[in-house]
Amino acid sequence: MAKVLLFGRLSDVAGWREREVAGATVGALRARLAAEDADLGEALAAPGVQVAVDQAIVRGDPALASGAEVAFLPPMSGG
Amino acid sequence: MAKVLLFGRLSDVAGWREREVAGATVGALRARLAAEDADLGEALAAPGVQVAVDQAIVRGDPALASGAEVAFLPPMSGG
Amino acid sequence: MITLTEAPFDPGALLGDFSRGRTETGAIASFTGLARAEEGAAQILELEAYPGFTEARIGEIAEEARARFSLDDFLVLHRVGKIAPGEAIVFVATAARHRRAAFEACDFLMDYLKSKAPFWKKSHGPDGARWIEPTSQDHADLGRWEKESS
Amino acid sequence: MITLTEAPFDPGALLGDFSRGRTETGAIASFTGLARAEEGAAQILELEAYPGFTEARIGEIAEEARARFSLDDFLVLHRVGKIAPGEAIVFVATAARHRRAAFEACDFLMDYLKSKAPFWKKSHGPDGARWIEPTSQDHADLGRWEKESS
Repeated sequence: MAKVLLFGRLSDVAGWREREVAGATVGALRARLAAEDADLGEALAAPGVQVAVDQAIVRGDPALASGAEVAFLPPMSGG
Repeated sequence: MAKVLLFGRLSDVAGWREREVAGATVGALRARLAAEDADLGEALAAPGVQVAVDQAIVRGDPALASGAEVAFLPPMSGG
Repeated sequence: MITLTEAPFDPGALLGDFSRGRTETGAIASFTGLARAEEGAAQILELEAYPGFTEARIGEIAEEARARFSLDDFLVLHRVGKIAPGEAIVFVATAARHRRAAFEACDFLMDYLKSKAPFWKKSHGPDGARWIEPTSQDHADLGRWEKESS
Repeated sequence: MITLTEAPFDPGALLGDFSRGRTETGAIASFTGLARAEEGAAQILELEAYPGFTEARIGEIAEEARARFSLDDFLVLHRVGKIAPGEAIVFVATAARHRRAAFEACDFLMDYLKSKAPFWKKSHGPDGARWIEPTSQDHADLGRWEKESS
């Protein structure tokens, strides 16, 4: 299980901010989230959405250790 | 009589900061001060020394109203 | 030091603490960003951060500024959560030997904070809430530094 | 407001007062200039002003900055007399709607204050006192603004 965090408009789309989700890789998490909620799946795939695993930005489809924190980050707007 | 004010190194050269001096024009004041103290006369004539009459910068040899405040200002250094 | 806070803060108290007891710093620049009231079209601003991640990313940029501008010290305090009109959103202070470095570092940090820092910004207006994306002016401001370093 | 003072001052208190109660100002930049200790080669700095004349000349430049950068407000406080290492010499704050204007106006005012304002500066060191003339860096800094306006 990974702890998934959604930020900005992503949590508005999903209706939640934080959830435990099963998935061995970032891609598997994305697939599971999209299967449950097509709007969220689309929002996660939008241009500029980055992924951080344990607070470090990752690219591609890295494997996830058990208990990993996976954050989906829309374009950052500054403060 | 004019009230003469000396600033910066000019007052160090003269040994005073403020004095009443007789003179109908700025040039006459300069001549009188130089006659009394040649070092001060030279310092007043140094490049960059400006003259203010009643707190406004003047050029040339303007006439002085009685009681005018005449300030000799070495190059301003900023704060 | 990089701090996120949900509570309103007083920029004066921060500058007072930051400037006290410095003997080799010649120059302290500061910037305070305030939420404008927009003449009654007042919108509540809401800022979301990713705790830990946000401070770490800002810290990286601040360390870059420290090296680039030979800073003696810096302070960044940023509000998160809901911010009312007139309240301070961000405070940045930079200390350096000379004023050019202090000004430029403060300006550089603010450009980063306003355009790229990991915040997500929502405006609550009369027509509901909307997410705000960075402006083209913010990107142009940030571009000044990228050009200089190339 | 332009003020000369013989007494030490707290830049934090000044920024606190300056920033309080603003609702349409989005940006406040400040600069604090401190007397450095120079690692024990500490020199007492002495600043002489021409009361009335000095404030008026600074006021002219500040009004130029207000117009040029569309400032909402400004504050200039400058020490005169003897200043010990670590003490603040000058504080400038500028308020504007946007940060670029606030920064540039503060920078512009500081360049003027450090290079051309009507002060005469004496340094009291171990070898006695000497008058200090403006540095070439100060003139180069000021030149930035003259070029831009031509």
